[in-house]
Amino acid sequence: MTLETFSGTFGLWMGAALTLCIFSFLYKDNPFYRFAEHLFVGVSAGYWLVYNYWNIVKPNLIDPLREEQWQYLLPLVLGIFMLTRLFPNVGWLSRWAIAFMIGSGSGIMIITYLQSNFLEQIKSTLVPLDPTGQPWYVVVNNVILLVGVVSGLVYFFFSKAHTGVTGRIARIGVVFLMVSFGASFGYTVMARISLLIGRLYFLLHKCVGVI
Amino acid sequence: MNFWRFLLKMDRRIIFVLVGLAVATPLVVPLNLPVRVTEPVRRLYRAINEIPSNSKPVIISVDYDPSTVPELRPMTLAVLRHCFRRKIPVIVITMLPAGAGLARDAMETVASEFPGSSYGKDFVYMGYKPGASLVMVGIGQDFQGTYPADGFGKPSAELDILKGLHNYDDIAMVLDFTGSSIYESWIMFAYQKYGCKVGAGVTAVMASDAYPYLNTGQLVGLLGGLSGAAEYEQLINWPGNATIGMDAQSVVHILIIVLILLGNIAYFVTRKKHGAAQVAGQGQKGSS
Amino acid sequence: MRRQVPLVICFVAGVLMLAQSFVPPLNWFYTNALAWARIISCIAVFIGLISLVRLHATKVRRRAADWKFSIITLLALLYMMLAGLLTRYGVFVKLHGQCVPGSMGDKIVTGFQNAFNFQDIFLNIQIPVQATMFSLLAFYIASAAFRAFRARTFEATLLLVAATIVMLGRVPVGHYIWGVPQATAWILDVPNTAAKRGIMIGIGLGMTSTALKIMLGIERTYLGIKD
Amino acid sequence: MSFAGARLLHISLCVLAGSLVLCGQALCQSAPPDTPPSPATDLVVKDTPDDDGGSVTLSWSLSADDKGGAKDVLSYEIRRSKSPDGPFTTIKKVLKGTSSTTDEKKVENNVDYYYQVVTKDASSETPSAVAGPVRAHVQWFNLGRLNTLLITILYTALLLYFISRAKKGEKLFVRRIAGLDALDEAVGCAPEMGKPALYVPGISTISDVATIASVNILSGVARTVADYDTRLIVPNFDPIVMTVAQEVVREGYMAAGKPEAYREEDVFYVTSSQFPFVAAVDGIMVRERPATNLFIGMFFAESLILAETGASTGAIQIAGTDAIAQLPFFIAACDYTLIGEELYAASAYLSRAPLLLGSLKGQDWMKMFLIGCIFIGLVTLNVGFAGFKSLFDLPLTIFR
Repeated sequence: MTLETFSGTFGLWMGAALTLCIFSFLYKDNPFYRFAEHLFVGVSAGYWLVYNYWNIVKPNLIDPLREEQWQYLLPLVLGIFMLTRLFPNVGWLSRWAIAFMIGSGSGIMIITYLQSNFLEQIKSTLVPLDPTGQPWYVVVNNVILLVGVVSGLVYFFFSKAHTGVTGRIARIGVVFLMVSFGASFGYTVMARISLLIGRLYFLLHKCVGVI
Repeated sequence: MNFWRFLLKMDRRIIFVLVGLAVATPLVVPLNLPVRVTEPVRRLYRAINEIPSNSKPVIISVDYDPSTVPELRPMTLAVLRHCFRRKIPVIVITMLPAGAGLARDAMETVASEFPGSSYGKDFVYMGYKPGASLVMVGIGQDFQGTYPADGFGKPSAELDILKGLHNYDDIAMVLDFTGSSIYESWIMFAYQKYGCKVGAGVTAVMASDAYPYLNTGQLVGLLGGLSGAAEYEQLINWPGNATIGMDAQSVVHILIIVLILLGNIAYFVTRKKHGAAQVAGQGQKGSS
Repeated sequence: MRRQVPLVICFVAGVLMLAQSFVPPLNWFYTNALAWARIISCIAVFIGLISLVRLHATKVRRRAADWKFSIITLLALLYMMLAGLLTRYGVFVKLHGQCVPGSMGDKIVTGFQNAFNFQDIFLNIQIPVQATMFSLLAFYIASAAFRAFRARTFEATLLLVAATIVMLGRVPVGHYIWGVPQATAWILDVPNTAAKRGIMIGIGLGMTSTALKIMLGIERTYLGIKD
Repeated sequence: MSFAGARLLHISLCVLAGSLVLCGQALCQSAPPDTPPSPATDLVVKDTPDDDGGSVTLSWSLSADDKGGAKDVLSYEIRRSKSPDGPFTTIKKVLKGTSSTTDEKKVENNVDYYYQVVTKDASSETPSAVAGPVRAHVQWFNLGRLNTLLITILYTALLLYFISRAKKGEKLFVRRIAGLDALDEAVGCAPEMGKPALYVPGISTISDVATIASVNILSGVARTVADYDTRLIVPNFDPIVMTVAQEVVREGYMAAGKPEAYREEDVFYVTSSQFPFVAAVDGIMVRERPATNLFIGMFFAESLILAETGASTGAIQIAGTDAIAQLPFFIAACDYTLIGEELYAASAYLSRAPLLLGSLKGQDWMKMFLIGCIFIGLVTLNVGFAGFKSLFDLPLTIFR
């Protein structure tokens, strides 16, 4: 057996064994699952660290600094501030780095979400309701769409009790929400079953050779 | 009535076993349930059916990685089988390093089903080449310059298929199977720049993004996910993994629906008997 | 220093980010700030690492429950770090240059490889375990459906009916039942779109309002400082 | 957004790489002499709008031999000069079939430039007429975003107005939010059963506003937990979120007057990949058997794995997320779910701080404004005036 086929076969069996370890969790927690879980956490944490180093820290920080692009000192300094967390008496410095990330994140979110979740959504809700020139069912669907959006918004009113008219409209909103959640749930089943088919195919075909 | 109460309190592990069996059984014992063919799939089938036999080859670009194998491998096999059966020469390539083994595997699987076919004449494997867009443009300029050797290191000049093959003009169609946006690059380069027909097979999630290209004619046809693959298998009358997969899908979907129905019957039957208060309710607007 | 400076940094960064989308000459801030944030996150992984090692080392030292498994985590971590950072980094960079985690898998034989190098461990442990964890959803989606979809109330009935119709409409069997494909398409296109849009607008408003409060320093719980 | 960015990068790299190859090819080929291709026509050059200068946009009509005629056009070469009479230097080359591009190669602002597009086939080339002069300018305002700016200003003003009214001591009403009412009760039952509470602050970064909303809720939860003298387990996906969570939980214990009860090892980092994190949290749920599980923040496909495992241990579960795709699963498997905006309202709801409540009122007014917009828009649209709708038409290019 050459080294390479050994590696391939061994890897296949290791993959199969670990697959079974994870599936065993469906029955109940057990040492096999614990083994796979702890191994998985260690491997992925190590992988993540290495990946970050080679794909982000080195090309985006170390290399530019070596080329004397000094603007990269700022993230380096903020990064080091972040690490001061490990030392209680200077740990407060880490808040500077955190504040930078939160502040810039908030700024970008405001613009992105006002555009994509606000303006864009209003625009696409402005649909023609005029029955001339289009089939009746399109108009009916447009009206339903409109009722759904508006009642959904009313459901999210916080400063008004859900009583009286508001309550009734909000209740229509809930109807739409529930139908939507049910539909999304049903729609996703197929994608999840595909994943299981993939795993069973791996076990039955590649490892056992049944199929 | 004990059955209904048992059902309500049923250990969920029984459901797990049922789901496992519902998926595994059709994999081992295929049911070959019929599927209804949709238009995008039929279009791709027709386009491949119109390619004359024993003339221009098609390029099959296998651009998926292990995470999307369950959805994309069956459609790749189905299309490959169609090509092999119609004696359309096939050039298999991949744009992903992770796709190399998978592309070869798909090609060899189908080739072994057609004992009359021979490597170099009916199909070739050109392997992985980095820089997807460079390769796509390169094929338009000079195929053999882009691929001086096949995926096993054999010089391209020695391969029958590639004799007289210069660029996209000598290629009948490009077919891309991918879980990423590589098919858009194929459209951009092979179709837009060089006028070569492009067909694609993508995951079910991505299919809705790809439909617009179908309407504009930038894609000749489209396979979406496992169901697209199953439809194609139906068209070529060769039930394979997708049909089996769809069998499993059907069985599990029906199983879940039956479970929901039984659960509700049990709920109403026991409630009538013991009164509503007995049933453990949950808080959330009663919706949980 | 400890309270005011972070609030000022947060405000300035937020305002610059807002401004850059209206004032083209400030665009540089957008590109740079994203890159900087990524770098800071990467450096911060070190803190996570210390936390992880400390947690498991403590378990081992105290002989807490499952301490033997903690040794596995520590060894796996150490091995991946050594394999990835020290020994075979050349191969690693070559293979992983443009890949994202989870998307790679097939083996490329570049000269000598042993069964336990970085890439193989990723392939033979990370990939199958990841795929299997993900596939657990197939079981859980069934058990959740069974437990949750009971016609207890009007709303719950809607949830249940919509889910059942769409599930039927997704599989070939459903295509042979009159009305199911049409009903599925209608539910997904009309009420589903309407509800999603309502939720999206709400999220847009809630998120931007929270973001504004953060920038203005009204919302500062994250600093861990109470006034 | 990162995905979209990567895709954009991918496509632009493709175009770049493609044009490079083609150019190289075009230069190397030496076919027999043929008739020169017909020139590109109608060359228009203008300053690229809404940018910070340093860029000129060119557009032209394709050569008659590109896709028609002799079909032998390979590429177009863009040439530039500071004088209409030349000399012209080559700036870039683009593939055949391309009829517009931008010149960003060391374009000085406020300097006159002249341009020429040269149509090339295998062996010969034909220049177009010279176009220009054109000057690149810095635009100090991106006009394409005017409507976004207006909305931002309007919204900020509304929020600030209601916050200031709240500051003056006005009583503000907030409706019941069942999920948040249940929070105290849920956390409170953990100590009664002698079991810990579990809090998962999502699997996103600190830059995600949903994570911060989660941290705000965590702060309140920590306080309640400390009151009851019980353990609060907080596994983290992101190291920075972990440091913030540690601060917040410690602060919560201090506020409850029990700083000594805080255990830093209970707020810990697991790993930054999705499924290993889930595997570990699943493990915690079945081993520590928390009486209360709170999943609040940004979640992806793992939502159902977490919630179903939690349900099997019999814990009370409350979820809250703005990940629309995960809401159905949390709704199905948890006792209470904070839907979208409710997650963001939680901070105000729980703390009852007037400043925060004021902003909730602002949000509601914005919704009213929006409903109004929809109705006005519908009326104007349906009487045949589309102008109002076009107010919402946006060049969203940067954020796509």
